[in-house]
Amino acid sequence: MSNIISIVVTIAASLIWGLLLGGISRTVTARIHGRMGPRVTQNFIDVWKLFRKKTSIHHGGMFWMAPMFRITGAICVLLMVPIVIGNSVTWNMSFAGDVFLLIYIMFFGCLGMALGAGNSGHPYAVIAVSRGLAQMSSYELSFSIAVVAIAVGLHTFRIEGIVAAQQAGISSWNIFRFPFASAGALLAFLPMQMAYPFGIVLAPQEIPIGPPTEYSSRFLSLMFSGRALFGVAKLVLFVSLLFGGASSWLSLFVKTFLLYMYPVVVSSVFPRFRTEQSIRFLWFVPTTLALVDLVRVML
Amino acid sequence: MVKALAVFLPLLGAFVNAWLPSKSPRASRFVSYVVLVAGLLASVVLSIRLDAWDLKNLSDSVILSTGVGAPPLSINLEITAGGILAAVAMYAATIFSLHRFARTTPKSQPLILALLTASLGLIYSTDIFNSFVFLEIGSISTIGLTAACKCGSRWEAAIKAALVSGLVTILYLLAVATLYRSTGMLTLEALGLLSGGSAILVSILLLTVIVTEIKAFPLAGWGLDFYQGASSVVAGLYSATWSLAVLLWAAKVLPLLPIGNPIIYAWIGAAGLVFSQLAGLRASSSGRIMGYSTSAYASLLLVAAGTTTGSFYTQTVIVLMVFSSLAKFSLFMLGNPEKSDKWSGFGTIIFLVPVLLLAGIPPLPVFWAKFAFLAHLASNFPVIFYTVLTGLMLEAVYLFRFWSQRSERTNETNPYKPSAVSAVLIILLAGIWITKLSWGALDFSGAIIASSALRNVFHSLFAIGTLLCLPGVFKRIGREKNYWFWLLISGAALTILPAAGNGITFYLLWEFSAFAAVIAVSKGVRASRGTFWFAVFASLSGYLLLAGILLSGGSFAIAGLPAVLLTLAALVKMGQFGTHLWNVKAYPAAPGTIPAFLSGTSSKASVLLLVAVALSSTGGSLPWGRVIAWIGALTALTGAVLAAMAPDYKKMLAHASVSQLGYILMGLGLASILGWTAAFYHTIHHLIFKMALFLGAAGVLYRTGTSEFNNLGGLVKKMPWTFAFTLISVISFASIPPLAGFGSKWLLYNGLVEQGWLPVMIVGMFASVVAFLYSFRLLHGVFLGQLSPRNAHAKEAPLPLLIPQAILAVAIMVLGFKPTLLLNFLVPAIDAIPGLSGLAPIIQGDMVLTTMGTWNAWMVGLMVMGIFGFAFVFYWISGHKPKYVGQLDIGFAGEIPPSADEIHYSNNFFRPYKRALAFLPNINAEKIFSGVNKTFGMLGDAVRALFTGDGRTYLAHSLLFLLLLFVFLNGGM
Amino acid sequence: MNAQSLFYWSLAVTALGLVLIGLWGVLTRKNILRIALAFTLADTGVNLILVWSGFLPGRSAPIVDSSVSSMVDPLPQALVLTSIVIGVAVAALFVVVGVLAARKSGSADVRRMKELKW
Amino acid sequence: MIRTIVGLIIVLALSVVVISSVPDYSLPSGLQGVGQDYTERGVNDTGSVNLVTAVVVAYRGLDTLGEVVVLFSASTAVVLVLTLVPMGANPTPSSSIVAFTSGVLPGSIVLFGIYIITHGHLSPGGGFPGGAVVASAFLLVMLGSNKIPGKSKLLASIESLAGVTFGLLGFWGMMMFGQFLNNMVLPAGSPGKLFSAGIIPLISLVIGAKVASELSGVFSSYRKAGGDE
Repeated sequence: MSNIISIVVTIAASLIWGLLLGGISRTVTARIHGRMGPRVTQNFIDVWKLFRKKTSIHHGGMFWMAPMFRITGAICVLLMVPIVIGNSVTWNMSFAGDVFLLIYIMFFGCLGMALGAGNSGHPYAVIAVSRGLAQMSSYELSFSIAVVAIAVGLHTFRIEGIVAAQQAGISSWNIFRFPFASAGALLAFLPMQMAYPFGIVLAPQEIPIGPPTEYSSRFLSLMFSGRALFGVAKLVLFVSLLFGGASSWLSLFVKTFLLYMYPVVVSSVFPRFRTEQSIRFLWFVPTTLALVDLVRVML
Repeated sequence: MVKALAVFLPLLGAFVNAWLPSKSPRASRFVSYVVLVAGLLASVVLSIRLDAWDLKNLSDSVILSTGVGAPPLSINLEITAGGILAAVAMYAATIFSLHRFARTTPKSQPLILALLTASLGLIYSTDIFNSFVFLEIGSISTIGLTAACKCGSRWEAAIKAALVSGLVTILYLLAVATLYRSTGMLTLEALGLLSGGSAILVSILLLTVIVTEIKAFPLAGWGLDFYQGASSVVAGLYSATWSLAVLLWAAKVLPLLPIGNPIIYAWIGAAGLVFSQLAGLRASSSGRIMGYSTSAYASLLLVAAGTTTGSFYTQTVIVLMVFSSLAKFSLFMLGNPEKSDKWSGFGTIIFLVPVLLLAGIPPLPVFWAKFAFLAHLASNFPVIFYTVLTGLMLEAVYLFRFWSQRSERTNETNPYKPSAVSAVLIILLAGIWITKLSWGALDFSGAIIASSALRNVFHSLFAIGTLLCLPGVFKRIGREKNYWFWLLISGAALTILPAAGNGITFYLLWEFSAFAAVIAVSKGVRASRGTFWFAVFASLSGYLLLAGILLSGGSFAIAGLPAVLLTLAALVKMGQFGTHLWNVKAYPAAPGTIPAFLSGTSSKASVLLLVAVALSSTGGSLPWGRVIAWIGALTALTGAVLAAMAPDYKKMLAHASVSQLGYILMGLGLASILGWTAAFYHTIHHLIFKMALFLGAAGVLYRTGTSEFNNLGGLVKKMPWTFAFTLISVISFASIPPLAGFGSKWLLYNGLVEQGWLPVMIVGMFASVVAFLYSFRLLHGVFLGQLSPRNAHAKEAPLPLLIPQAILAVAIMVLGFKPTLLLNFLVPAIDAIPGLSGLAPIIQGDMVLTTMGTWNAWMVGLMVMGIFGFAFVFYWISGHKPKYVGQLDIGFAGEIPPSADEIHYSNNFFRPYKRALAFLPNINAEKIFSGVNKTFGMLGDAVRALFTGDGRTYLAHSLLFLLLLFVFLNGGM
Repeated sequence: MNAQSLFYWSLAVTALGLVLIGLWGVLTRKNILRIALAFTLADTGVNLILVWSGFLPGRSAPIVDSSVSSMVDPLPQALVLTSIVIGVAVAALFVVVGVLAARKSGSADVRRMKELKW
Repeated sequence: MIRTIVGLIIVLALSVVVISSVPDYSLPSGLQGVGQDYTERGVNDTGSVNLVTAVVVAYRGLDTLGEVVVLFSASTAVVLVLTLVPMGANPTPSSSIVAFTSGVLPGSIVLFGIYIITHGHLSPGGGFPGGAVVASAFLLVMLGSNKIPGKSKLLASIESLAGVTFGLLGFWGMMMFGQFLNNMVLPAGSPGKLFSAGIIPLISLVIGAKVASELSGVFSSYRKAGGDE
């Protein structure tokens, strides 16, 4: 029972935290640009407003189901990661799989999203998907090398195991033990968060908001929520993998907030790559970094 | 009396016919048929009396003595059992072809009968001068028939034959004079009495005569020109009678020549085989191709004469020569390819059977002889074995090209020419007969794969895979022809394959299945290129398999080189390591459900082979397992990239298939329990999803008639079920939990990490991510996006295609949620194999544990389905129902989009990715293979420059050959 | 080497010479009819060799009317009879085909009969 | 030029080959092998005084049958091939000498030929030479005539009949003695007589007829296919 409560609480808290982080990032970006920006709570208002819309359209079954795929993928990732180290109730479903499962289940939402975009029949949406998949296949390379390097280095594929191995002080954090792999993973984190210079998927000037171009009303609301949840899930995952996990709720919030700010800040000062530039950069720079640690581990 | 009738009846007929045709063509034809049929009956009676049909004692004979007294005073004809079999074939061929001559040139009947007489006399003759007389009758009749036929180059063909026959006469008579002066006798046995200088002289003279007459390289020039220039009917009759007789006569004389060590024949033959077949690659006219094939068999005869003796020699020669001659006969009887046609149904088979026979494919008669012969070579003369095998492979290439080009042409020629049909029937019957005789060599005890559990896995995979392809066989589109029979044959052979207990059984079933599949592919529309490549690679893999089996002494108890060859055979069959060319060519060309069968089911035969090799060499480890794993990983990656770029649905699936097979290699290469579990799991999984995908593709093709992405899209509205099943398969092969595909990756990665093969694993992981590219491309390109007006009429795929997909989709779900059902069976079976390293995964309920990882598929499945179901139901029941809008009703800058086709983003889908890859050198398999092709072509051109077309050059060849032999023999003494 | 043996071997050399001249002609002449002629020459030479192989100087034809010991070998004579007839037959056909081939290609030059090659 | 030299080299090399394989340059002392046997048993076995004929027709009768077939095939082939090409133009008239001779000589030539054929087992000669002599008479007639010879059914009939007879004689031996072309199906008679030597005279006759008709057929075909068009 406590497990189910924990799951519900995890989802609700992550949703709120995710939407809030989104609002903060909008404000921060605006301030860097010298604007006031919207309110911090603007994202909550958007989601609610969209959810309440009376008229909505759809383009077919996959269009209909795509947001559900999206949110399912996000929640699954979230539930597979232990949230707070000390509190095993918040480990949710993480017993059911290891990092491999995590890596692959992250695609669940992406694929659903892509299918919805495809079903919408809008060329921009599909162009964005084509770019997104191309880019994803590139950053997943460095990300998975980094994860494998860390997991092999620590002799476990289980997230709990990886987190547990980092509990001996800050110096035992993987970001210090595996600096190159971490650098690679952190570089891969930027495109994961669609941050500039890798923001080719949502590129508003070229293909207005990308895959969800055709989405509106309740579907869009679900999609926003999914994105927020997925964001938090990724943050928790990165914190667990690289930054020693969260020993308490407070450290969780602090660590995820700081980690979240990293792409926001980077994003607002960089221009955008062209697609092939982005792909090539991701193939060579972060991959090489992650490989260094992999070789170290193998030796 | 019967003896005399069997030999001399045609002669009487010839004499009678010299008078009759001008009187009454009818009567003369009647006389010809009567003497031929009577002679045939007499020969059959003799053959039964000699017990020739069990092919055991082919040297048994009856003597037909002539003249006064006994040899050496008079001449005997020795009717051997082997000879009488050839005679039956000659009679039959003459009977079959007579109506063609009787209709066009009735006056040529005496010549035909004289030719037959000469052929019979030559194979029976035991006297060297008597042979000469028959040789001359044969040459003259041939020249006469050629000059009288109705084709443009007849004079030239005839004059070249005449030139060569003139030279042969001179050389032969010199040999006769030398022989008589030295020994005082003219029987063939007298050759053995020669010694010293005259022995050498007679040997080189006769050997030159023989090599020239049987048209073996390098003295084949005139024969090639002759086959090219003569009309097909004449060439056909010639090859079934005279050419065969000369070959058998040569087979009789060669062992008697006082040449010292007969291995020199084998060397002339083996080298000649390779060179002539190289040149054959460049031949384009069908007559010339047959000429090169004749040359190949002549060279084989030389090899046999040099390496075998006794009844084995006789058997090999008789079976090889008689049936190859019949095959050439039926090919020629089908007419000129330049006027020939794309035949339907059995027409193609009538054409194909002889081609397959010449290429030595089971169960056609030549197969058994070739197998035994090559086995003998492999164990005694390895270098000659390799040379011969190379030559045969080259021959297979041009034969299949010949077939594919020829079956492509169109016209109204009737393939059911009685002559050709009857010859093919005889070949088939003989195939059954010889197969029955050789049946004892087969072994179905399953000894190759000792573990019955693993054997059963393969048995059921092959059976189920074939069965699921069957319902859809009648849903053919356009001009696709009926292929169900060949599918069934191929599938049946595969299903038996795991039970094979020895090498020959395995090889037989393997080839049987492969070439039934080749025929099935050829039934497609414009399938000739695809079939050609398929056939070439199938025979390449077949020859590698053969070499591996034979070098390991006919069994699978092997290590070292044979194991490597067998492994290569499997890799070629899988399309790994650059050989994917055939998959990419054959799958799109193949009709209906055949690609599903090939990719899903048939490709697993190579997995079986690898498993067999691994089990029999060193207990589970493949030779160079790490290399194989790397090959698998790199193929997985390149295959995935190529699949993402493919412009065609079926082509993409072909690339994807090759790519996915790479994972099986990685698992098998590991030689650990986890690796093998992963390999078997993925084998099963690959069968399921790839069949579902290809069956879906078959449905799409059936309804839309196209498989190009540019013409597809938006079909989800028309074919929702096909889409659903395809989606499930795609999610599965993209390894996304909770469907079955994740399991194979999880097991594989755990295995790779356990053995520390991290670089392989990284490449594999990268490949699996690239797989997302093509998986989305596949779904979008066909089912999503805008529906083209072209396909507005499309309907859901027919049920015979849909139901198997549904079954497979359910299997994916079940395997995805409850992989332990399978693992509980697989893991103990694999754990029981001795020699595999690593630890077995531990299965606790739904939980699977390795030393480093955990996986609870059931919980993951519940979680995903729970959350998805909750969101779905919540959205379904709450709030306002969304309204469906048309496909053109999209946000398009406030305008109405022009047309569905223009806004469907499909062309050059992953262009940025391609651009990002631009730094790589642009290598592709097709270029490499066309480079290989070009190189071989250049070599072939260099060789065939020898055959200048000038008759005198051919004479010079013969004389130079004679001089070289002289130098060689004197140097060797 | 006595006179008889010199005579005996000079016959052989002559015959061989005919064969070789014929072969040389076959290899080098361009005109198809000359090639036919060269073949006939070589054929004659071979036939002589054949006869020679059973020949013994000073002996008579193998017809039984005197003592057996003074006969030459009958077999080569029988063979050569056959061989001559065959030579005639071949030459007859060769000439016909040669003439017709020449007519087709417009000249008797054997080098121009190279439609079929490689 | 190159061809001439290469041809020369080949031919010289061939002569070296042949000469080098001669073991010694002595005279053979006497008959050897089957030659000796023939001279010893020939008359007894066959009844033919002419041993060459005995070998040709009796001992190696199969060769002779084959030889007949060779000639037969060649003539059939020539006739067959030449019927496929256009007929020649009218020949130029022959000179009066030829015309006259062709009227006078043929009779005696044919007579001579028949003599040679029928005495093949007694004196030099036999079916082949005799047949050729008879054919030369035909040739002479043809040369002397100004007409192109028409189809001769007679020739074809003789040819066919002779061939069939030859074959049947072979089968006769097969039936009587189990040996194809056995000579002794007719009595050997006393050597040196015209009606002796078994079936040898019969076969000589058959061969003579056949050779004569075939060669004549070839000549007439040549004559018919004269023109250049």
